[in-house]
Amino acid sequence: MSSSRIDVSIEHRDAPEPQGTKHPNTCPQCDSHYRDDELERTLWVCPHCGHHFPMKARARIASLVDEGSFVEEAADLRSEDPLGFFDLRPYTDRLAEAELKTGLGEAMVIGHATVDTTACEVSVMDFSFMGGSMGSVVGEKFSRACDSAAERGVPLVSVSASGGARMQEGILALMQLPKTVAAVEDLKDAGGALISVIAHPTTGGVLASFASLGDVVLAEPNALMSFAGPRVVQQTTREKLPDDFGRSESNYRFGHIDKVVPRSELRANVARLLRLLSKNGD
Amino acid sequence: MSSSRIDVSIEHRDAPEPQGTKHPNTCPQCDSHYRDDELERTLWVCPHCGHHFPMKARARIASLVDEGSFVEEAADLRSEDPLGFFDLRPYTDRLAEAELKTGLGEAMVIGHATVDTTACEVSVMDFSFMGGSMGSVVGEKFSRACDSAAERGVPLVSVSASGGARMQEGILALMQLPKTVAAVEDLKDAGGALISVIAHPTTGGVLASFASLGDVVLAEPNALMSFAGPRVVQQTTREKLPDDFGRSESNYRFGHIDKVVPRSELRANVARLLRLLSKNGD
Amino acid sequence: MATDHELRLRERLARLRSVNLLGGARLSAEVEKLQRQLERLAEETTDEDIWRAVELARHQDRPYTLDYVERLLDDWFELRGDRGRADDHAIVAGLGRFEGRTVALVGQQKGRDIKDRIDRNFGSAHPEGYRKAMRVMELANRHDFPLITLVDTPGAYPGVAAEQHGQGGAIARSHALMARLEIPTVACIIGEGGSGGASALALTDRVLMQENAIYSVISPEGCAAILWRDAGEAKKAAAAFKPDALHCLELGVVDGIVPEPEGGAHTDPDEAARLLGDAIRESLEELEPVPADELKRRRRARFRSLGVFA
Amino acid sequence: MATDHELRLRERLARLRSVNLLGGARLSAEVEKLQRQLERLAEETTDEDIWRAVELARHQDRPYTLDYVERLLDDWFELRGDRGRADDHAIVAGLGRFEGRTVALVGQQKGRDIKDRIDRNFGSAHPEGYRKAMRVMELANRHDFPLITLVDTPGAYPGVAAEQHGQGGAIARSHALMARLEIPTVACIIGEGGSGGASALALTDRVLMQENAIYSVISPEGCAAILWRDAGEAKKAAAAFKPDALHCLELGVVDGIVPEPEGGAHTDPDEAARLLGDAIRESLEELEPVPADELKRRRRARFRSLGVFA
Ligand SMILES: [Zn+2]
Ligand SMILES: [Zn+2]
Repeated sequence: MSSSRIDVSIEHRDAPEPQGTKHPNTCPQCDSHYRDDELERTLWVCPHCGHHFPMKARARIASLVDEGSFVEEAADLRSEDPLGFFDLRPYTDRLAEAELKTGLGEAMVIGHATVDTTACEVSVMDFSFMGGSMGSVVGEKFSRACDSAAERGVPLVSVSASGGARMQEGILALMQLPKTVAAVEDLKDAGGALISVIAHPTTGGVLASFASLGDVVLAEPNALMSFAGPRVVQQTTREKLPDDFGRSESNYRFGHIDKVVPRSELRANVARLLRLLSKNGD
Repeated sequence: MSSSRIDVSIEHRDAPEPQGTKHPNTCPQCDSHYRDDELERTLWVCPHCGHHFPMKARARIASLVDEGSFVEEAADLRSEDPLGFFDLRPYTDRLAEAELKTGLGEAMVIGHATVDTTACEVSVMDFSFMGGSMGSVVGEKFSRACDSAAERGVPLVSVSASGGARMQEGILALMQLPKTVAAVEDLKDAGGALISVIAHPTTGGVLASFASLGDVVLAEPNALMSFAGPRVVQQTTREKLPDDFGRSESNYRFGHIDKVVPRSELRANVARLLRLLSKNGD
Repeated sequence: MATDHELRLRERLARLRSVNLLGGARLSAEVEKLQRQLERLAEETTDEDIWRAVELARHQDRPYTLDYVERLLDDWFELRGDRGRADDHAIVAGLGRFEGRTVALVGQQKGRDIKDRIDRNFGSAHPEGYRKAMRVMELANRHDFPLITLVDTPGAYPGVAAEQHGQGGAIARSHALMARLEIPTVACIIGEGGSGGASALALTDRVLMQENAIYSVISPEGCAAILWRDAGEAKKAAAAFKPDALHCLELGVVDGIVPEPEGGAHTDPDEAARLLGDAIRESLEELEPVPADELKRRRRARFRSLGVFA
Repeated sequence: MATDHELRLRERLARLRSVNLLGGARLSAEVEKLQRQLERLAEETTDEDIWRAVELARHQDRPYTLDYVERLLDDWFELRGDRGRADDHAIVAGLGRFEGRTVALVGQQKGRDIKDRIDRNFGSAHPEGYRKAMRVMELANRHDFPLITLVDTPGAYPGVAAEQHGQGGAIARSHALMARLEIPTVACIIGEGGSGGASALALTDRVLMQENAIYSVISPEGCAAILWRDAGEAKKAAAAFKPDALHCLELGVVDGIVPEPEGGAHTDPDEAARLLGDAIRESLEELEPVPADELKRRRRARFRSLGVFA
């Protein structure tokens, strides 16, 4: 199973080069084209129509925390292949490919940092790593983030983006739901706070576990936030779905989130919440 | 204010004679006529159509508990008139009249008893005493019933029938909501249980306080159980109300009660719940 | 209207009563003396005074919950939704900093213009509003944030959907949760304290009431319609059931009266907020040193003592 | 199918593991020996065995939650409704006596005939079902009644209303509540343990699984549709993600396998209930002496230990 691991020192060498000279990003909402560096300047929000592109974990962290304050934790955790899972290709291949493509060891990055000088723990998911699916490593990293937050007496800021549990780890993937929830409860018992930020898309097992348990739940505009995806719902019920089915704005209307926050305002909102939720006197 | 009190020894002398030879009770559902003694034999349920007539507190207690087991508590509590309230008539007159008419000192009777040999506390409301309205004495009696249940380590069986808070006691009537709820919380903290039986009608402040807080909530068929009465709702919203607006069956469908129990089965259901909710080993 | 002298007297009495509640009988002689003066004054509250309070409590320019939030809290962050079905705009809830400490604040919110009023449902909450309130109270409890509630509602909404979604049960459970909280809690009736929909947010360690607020078991119009069979007799009904602050204080229903600027809170919202902030600060400072289980015990005992009977 | 010998072995192993969990390392040598034997046997579980379990777990005559309730509990009293919006018939909850003690029982319920199936929504609950479950769990917790859950669902319902009413949040909160309970809790997967809708009722001190039940992150058809792009490859998918009891035991996801009558639980529901009752009794007897906070600590530690990584 060591084939699933990529040495961290080579990950950036093998990662795709920044495509500075092309326009590889097409806005699905207004069809504008952008280079990566153009979107980086706007936090990956379409300057034309405001569409929020998915954001890579490291870019997200850079956009949220004070420069230079982030210290990564549990960076060397890697998935095993407990079932010897093989669909059209072996799970180990898929993992290796994901690591090469994203430069990440898994679909979540955790660590501690400060936001506007307030200390916090952060856990950030990356949808580009196997659809942000939650397997044993995501579960373990999130749980360690809870413990780290509890130990430091600081709130945990979670940014989720996930298609759900990782099928290739079978029942152990499902067990990451109770596992991460147990970790959140341990954090809350220690007086800790969880700020959950829902990015597009947050579905399935991640929504049905820690992402819904924030003391405060924020969401980015138009992010899909549903337990079942629209296609499954459509196929099961044969109903015509509402246009904004499962989107942030719909979830806001139905009482599931506290605020829809455009990415440009996310950092300020998180900073305010950290000030409020940090233990008085700390 | 002593004019509002009727000496207990004379209450039954002044109470109306049982009208054994007339047919004073008309079923509102099927228009059948019954003498009191006929309806007493059927627990005040119309033998023809099943309509549940309102039941007086003492008849209710007799129908629920083991014969001879009931020991009344706080029987001598009587209302004061804290506001010197006078609408078309003085509150004190209304109280005196209610006592004369019902033979009861207030709209609630409490005491301890056994049901199928299981010990419990009971509190039973009587709609015929000023519409079962809750003033200071109802609040105090219910609270004492909670304490008595807690001290004895037995569940409390509450039967409610009330038009709401008693306007004539003003803000103090409203304060019976937090008061009775605080008493229920004290009972629950002591490990006690509350079985709430909703009889027709249970509305307003009684529904918005202790009657809704049962560990288990039962209701009689077709009992009105709503915070606002149908007339107020109609006048406020100008909506056409559903036929079963606020009735037990509607509340059951909407998830607010555990079971609709015909009066003939109420005792057996309460007995079963008492067996389940009595502390193991007691 | 009460004179300045009366108000000072009542304020002082309210404060002494609070201290007394916490500190035993040490001040009872002074409390009794003031009480006697107060009783004499209370006799002088006329039916006109009461009706004036009803009108001021409902004045269209009266400051509402968010007007006070804006003036009293820093870093306000409104929390939305009941996590089940809806976000009820008739109740606002959120976190903010009150003089340095994080607090949770929950209150009914009326609308200022007609669109806003409809959006806020005139401050009449559905069960979803009480469920949002409960969620935020639980959050406060988990984090040891004090809870401030501002009560301003004609009553919980009487509608078909509200009944179907469990209005009575939601109000009962909001009371019950407040009886279980292990944090300092302060309520202030800032306008209309209408029925169970109001008391559902006011089962607190300290219950304050603004000078011109009303707190009542039913609206004057509702009472008149039932007892006089004529909603037009509202003034008569109000005079009979006495929803004004002085009578509520006299009956032990509220612990203190928060003065308003001359002419009512709407004449000077900044000053009204300052006076409200003072009263909340004093209450919190009294409550914060008390251990959580003791707070809860006293809070329940306070409400269990309410009522007059023989 | 496992042989009788294997089953006895596994049962014994499961029991020793439980004891071990409670009593420290004292039995670890024996556990290890059995574990080795088990591993050898597990290798022999064929894809056919797994598919047979999928078919038996979904067998139309398989006993459902209420079939076990009827056989195992006295004085059963079903509790209805979420106290907010509905009574979801896909989940049943109630109180009963299990061998003398009052317990709360919660489980998904499939329907037997077509009308019943529709009424039960094929055992697929809406958020309202999980909210009812939580309400009854809280009741059990308040009264120190042990909680038994029986898991049998293809998954939580994927519908528009279910999403609008917060399916994800309800499932998350049901997990969270179970992690907080201070009572002995035992779950048994008795048929289909489908995804988060199943684990939402199975965050318990002991997780048991019937011999022919399945427990999985997604249905075989769903997995096949996504990974093989062909729902017809369900058998292949099942073979790949191994939802059968033996594999769940091996991965530490379940603590014990509850044997079924030869041929499956449906061949003899009385016997199946007897065997299930034995397993629940043993689990409860192990758990009941453990202090509440210790139960909670161990329960969380158990789930926090699940996962394989390097
Ligand atoms: Zn665009
Ligand atoms: Zn009839």
